[in-house]
Amino acid sequence: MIDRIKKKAEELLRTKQVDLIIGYKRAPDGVSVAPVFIDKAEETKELIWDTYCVYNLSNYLKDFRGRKIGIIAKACDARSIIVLLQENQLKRKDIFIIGVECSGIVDEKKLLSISPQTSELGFDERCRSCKPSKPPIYDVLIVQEGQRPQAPRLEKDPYGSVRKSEAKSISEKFKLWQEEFSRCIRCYACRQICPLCYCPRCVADQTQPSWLSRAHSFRGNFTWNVTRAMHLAGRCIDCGECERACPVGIPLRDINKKIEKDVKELFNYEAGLSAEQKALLSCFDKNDPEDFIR
Amino acid sequence: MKIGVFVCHCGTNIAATVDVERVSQEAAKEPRVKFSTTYRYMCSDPGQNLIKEAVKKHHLDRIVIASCSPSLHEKTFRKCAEKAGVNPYLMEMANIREHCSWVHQDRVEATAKAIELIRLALAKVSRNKPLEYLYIPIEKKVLIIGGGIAGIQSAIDIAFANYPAVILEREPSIGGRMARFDKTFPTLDCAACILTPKMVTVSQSKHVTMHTYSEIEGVKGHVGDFTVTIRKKARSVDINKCTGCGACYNKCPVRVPSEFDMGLGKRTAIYIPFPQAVPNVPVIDRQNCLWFTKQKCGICKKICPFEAIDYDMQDEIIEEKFGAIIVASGFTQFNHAVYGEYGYGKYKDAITGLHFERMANSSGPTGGKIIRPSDGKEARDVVFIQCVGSRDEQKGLSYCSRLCCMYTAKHALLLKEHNKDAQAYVFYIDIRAAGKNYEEFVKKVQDEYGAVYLRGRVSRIFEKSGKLIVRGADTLSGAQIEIKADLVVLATGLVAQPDAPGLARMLHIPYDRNNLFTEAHPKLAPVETITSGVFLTGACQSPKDIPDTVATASAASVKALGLMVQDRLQREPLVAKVDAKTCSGCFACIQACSFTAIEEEEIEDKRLKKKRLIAKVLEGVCTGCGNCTAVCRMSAIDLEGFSNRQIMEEIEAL
Amino acid sequence: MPSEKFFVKEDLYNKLEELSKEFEIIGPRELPNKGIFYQSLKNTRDLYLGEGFAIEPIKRFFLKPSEWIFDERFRENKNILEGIPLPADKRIIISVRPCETRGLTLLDKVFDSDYKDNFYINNRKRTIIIGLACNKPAKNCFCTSMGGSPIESRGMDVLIFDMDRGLIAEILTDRGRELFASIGEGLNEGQRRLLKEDKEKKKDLVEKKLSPPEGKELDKIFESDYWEDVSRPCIGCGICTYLCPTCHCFDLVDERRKRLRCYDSCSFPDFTLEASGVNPRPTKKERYRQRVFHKFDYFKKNFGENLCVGCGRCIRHCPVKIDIADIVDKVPGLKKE
Amino acid sequence: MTATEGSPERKRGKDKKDWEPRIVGFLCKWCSYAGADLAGTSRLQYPPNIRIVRVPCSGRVNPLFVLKCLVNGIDGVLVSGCHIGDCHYSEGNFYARRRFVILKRLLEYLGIDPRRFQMSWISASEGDKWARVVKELVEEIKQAGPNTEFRKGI
Repeated sequence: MIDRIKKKAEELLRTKQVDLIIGYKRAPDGVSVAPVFIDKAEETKELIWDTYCVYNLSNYLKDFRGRKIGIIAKACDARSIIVLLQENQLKRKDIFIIGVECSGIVDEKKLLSISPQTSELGFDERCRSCKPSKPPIYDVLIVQEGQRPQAPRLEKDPYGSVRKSEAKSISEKFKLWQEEFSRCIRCYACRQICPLCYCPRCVADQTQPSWLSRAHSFRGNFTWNVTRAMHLAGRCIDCGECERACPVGIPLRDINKKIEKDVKELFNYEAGLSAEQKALLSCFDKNDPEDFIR
Repeated sequence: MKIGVFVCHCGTNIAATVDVERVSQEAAKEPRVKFSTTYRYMCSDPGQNLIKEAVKKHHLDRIVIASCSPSLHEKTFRKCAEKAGVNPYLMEMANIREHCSWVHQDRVEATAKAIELIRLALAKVSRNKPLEYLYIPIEKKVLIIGGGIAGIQSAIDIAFANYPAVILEREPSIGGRMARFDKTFPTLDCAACILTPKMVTVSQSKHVTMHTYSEIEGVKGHVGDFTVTIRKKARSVDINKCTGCGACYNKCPVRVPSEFDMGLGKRTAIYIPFPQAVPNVPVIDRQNCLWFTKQKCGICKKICPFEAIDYDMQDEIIEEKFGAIIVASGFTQFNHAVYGEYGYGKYKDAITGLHFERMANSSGPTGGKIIRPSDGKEARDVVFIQCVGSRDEQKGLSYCSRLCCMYTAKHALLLKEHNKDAQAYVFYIDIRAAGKNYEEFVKKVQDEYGAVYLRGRVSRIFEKSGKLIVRGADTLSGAQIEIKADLVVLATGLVAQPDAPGLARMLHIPYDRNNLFTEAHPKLAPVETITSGVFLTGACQSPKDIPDTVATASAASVKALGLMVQDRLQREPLVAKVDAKTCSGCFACIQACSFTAIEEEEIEDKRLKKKRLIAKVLEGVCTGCGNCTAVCRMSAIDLEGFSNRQIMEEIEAL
Repeated sequence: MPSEKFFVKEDLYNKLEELSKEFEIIGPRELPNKGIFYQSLKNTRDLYLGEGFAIEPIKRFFLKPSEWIFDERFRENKNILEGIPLPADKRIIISVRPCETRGLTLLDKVFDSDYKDNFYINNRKRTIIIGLACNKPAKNCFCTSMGGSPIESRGMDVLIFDMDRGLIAEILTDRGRELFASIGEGLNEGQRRLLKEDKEKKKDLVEKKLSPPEGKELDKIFESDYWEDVSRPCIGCGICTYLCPTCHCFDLVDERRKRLRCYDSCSFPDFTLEASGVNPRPTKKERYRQRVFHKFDYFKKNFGENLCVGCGRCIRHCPVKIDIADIVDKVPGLKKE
Repeated sequence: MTATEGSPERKRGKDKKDWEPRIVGFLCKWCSYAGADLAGTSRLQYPPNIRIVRVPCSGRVNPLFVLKCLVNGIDGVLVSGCHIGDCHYSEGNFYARRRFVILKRLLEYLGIDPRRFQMSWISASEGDKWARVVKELVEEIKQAGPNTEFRKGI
């Protein structure tokens, strides 16, 4: 697979179809993977592809607006590209998507044992609720050859854990999230790693008005985390990057999943499947639920 | 910042429950407040003078008025501020009457709340920005949707003021419902006699253009500058060549039921709906014309001396600009098929009021004879049933259609006039005859024309030996009544046109659950809509008789002319604004704007040194609803007057 | 001068239990699947004494992520500024890694030198720090290249060594001596030898090396494209700075009529955004370069040391694997040994 | 009565005993605000716990407004607009309905008592409904208790 990726990348740069390739390379630690930006055909040798390629590289597309970019994209990454197209953040003609067939990526945190209580190594949780292994959008698709590696076992109910949490009592839920949010250090890594957090100036940084408290307190942290989640409603494609980036282990995917589930159940809406669909909150249906309204 | 707080007693309305003096003292202690006082009636001239003098004396630059609801006096105090030399948008009101003194009795609590409400207003006003009125140019032309009496009257009024009017009518002729009526209550003028001259006036006016046999396809823009797309349906007859000689329809071999005559008479495939049609130009009914159905015949084309017949004519789409729109799209009849007990459709001799009108008309299909459609014999005993559909929430309409009582009385009278031996029976719930000479008219019908009025509902109608047996109750005498009727006439209610909601959406005007268009205010703005530049007249808004319709038509015309005579239009500057630096160009706002008031704009981004697309608000189109601001994740779009800073400041002050 | 004491973990727990009446006991605690976090310990047995590193260093207890620095009140038509009272309660932070306290000694140079920061100084004064020498430095640790080591004790009151059979505490200050007066016993000869051996062994445990640039070497490549290349993967989050034991930049914001001081990061675009709209560090290149220069150039010029303790947190937690040591090591044109 | 010092904590009952809920209502100016006006004109009595922020349309209400209220310790938040179909701007309340069902569910998921954030449709003619909704709201929020969690810490 990697040879074909390299070949394609090399060809794209050589024939000047793209100015830059965004891909994966080995990190200095020799195990994990880092993003790489290649503009010379001969440097495509550096590219790699394996189950450590956790990044959603589409996050970098905003840095290169107006240039022709080749990007390596897994299924989840491609879905965020669709949302970016939907929201006019990209021009389709400016990007060349090298879609890669993916059979799950590793849970990097456990693997690199940042948390010493390492449980069994394995796939990232998010891959267990992701069905498609092929990106929904690509210009060229690099499929796996030979025997397919073992894919992660799919969850029967992708929202099982959400349902479980929903069933808890209000005070239990509150206590749980109070603890989680209390660790938030407001580094905004969740925002910065998110391909869909492309706002030129995030509300969190605005001061006129000051939408949310800068204080590293439950008050400020709660507001930030709810704001982030609300702003991804109907947009999040569950690439899980926010949770991976979070240094203090806040289960951000759980919040995203909760909204994803509601949006699907209430409005039959799924993000990142078509660049033509309207933004969830910029449209409505006459029959939207209103049993919660007096 | 120097804020002045003015607390109104409103006589005792506020002062009885709220300790206004204390409120004023507390307000004076708030940050930035330089002056605070109370007065008996702040909205009165002396009250306003007090404000003006205080502004001058204390150099106030912002004003908070603690009084009644802004819905009532916001405009008053904005003007007052302006006269005092303070930007009108640097004034905020604290509603300490409707939201405080009137809804609370405890003086301590109400006073405390009033202080907080002022604190809220202070917070908001501290973030207000001076705003300047917006001015927009006006296209000096009025569109009138509908060519019934409402539309005709509007066109005449506008033309009289020497402004161009365009009537859009989907039928081949103007005239509408009124053209079908025989006589009009209570004066018994012949409808045609009073309508036809108006139709002629319209057709001869150099200021009026008519698009008959045309439909509205779309409306863009805003007051002063509407762009309307009109589909001129293919008439198959060249309106410029036709002289209305009638040769074509006299020779046409096809006979189909006439819509104008409610199916009681026949018309040809090339036809004019009625003799006085304006324009007097036939139209080919392509569904029934032999040329179009079987590619045969072609007689009309051969016979027309002016070569006006054009079988190949296509629909034409035109775009025209207007400064104002008058909606006069009228009504239709309630479909009473839901009342199985009245036997409509089952029994040929159960008809509606409009059928009766056509029969009573001497130039109508029966030549003025009231007959039984089943056998053509003259009807003697006729039962009129009122409130068919009206005032029946279960099966029909919640409202009263207002004119059925009167037209039924008129029918009872006409019946007697057409046939001395006839007898009218009227089943009614209540008689509503509120109008000049209306009650007298009904009385006359009962007393002089011998119409029998029975208060009660009809329970069943069935056929027996050629007659319709009408069973009902007379609730006044308590007797069960059974009448052997020759004819039953149902006074069906008035309902909105089936496509009214579509039109409303095009025009961005609201409509109620009966699909009737909603006026801006039921009392004080009865012909205006919330979309400025769009006015209502006639029965598209609510059931109206001819005098009311004509009155609202003239009212709507005056409103439209009020716009026409202005050089430019002043608008409240409470519109959305985009901060170019913050906008990402995701255009969530464009998708969420119900008024297409936002468009894409290319700017040079100095920071990125690149061109990029961002959102731009068309100030003239924006209605200031603020929906865009709430879907904007980066808060790049904000609403003047209700800005994020203002609202957040209010929240922080709570 | 320093004296040593030997005791077992149980003794320590009991001692902490006793001290918790007088002091707030803060120490690392392992949260399953989340990592290790310093917390105020209700139960002293929650104390983590393993090999892992806390995600956040103890910086947060001295230079707080956010704190009110004054209060504005409005009385009788006047704005009045009121100071925020300084907390006086005493604290013990235990099981602190040498690099973290090394970080404090660097912060002291900023907040307790010419400029005296009362909030910081008060926090320093009211806190006793008990360190824990590293038995197993992490892959990304490079403290020995930054003048520290797994047994570095600067800034501590006591340093504990986790030996197989128990703990040995090296008492470094009077405060520490007082605290540990009634626990354990002095070392015997064998134990003393063991400790010496252990210290020797630990010094060499750190594998990652970095030779920081000397003198004006960095200045020469200020304008180099190198910075653009190395900063490309940077996503501009605040992890590296917020988790750094030495980064100390803060922002002042007014909220709810009070003034708040909170962490800020040179990696945020808004960090240098001026009121005029001009941003002297408009791109990631300038921002990342600033980080490197502040640590290995400016601070050294001002205070004679690198503003880095080699704890490896910024590398460990960087979501895109930016390795500052690697970047500094590979600065073009540096002479290599 | 009120102290006038600038601290936002002013006037909050120190004891739970004399605690009265503080409720914020975001009311569209065409329907709900006018409905509240009508309640006044009709002299309908209701508890004084609600403060109204006047907005042009329920569609104007940014979820962040609601969030800000809650974290500022407001005990209950109400967003109220025109009934579906009555919106002055024809569609604003449709958007509001969609956006706030998501927020409401999310807040509940995160452990915020669902009684603290509510929505209602109140028309300009429903003064009685306004008074009733306020009464009910005050009762419910009283049961939910004071919203103090966010006041802890900084």
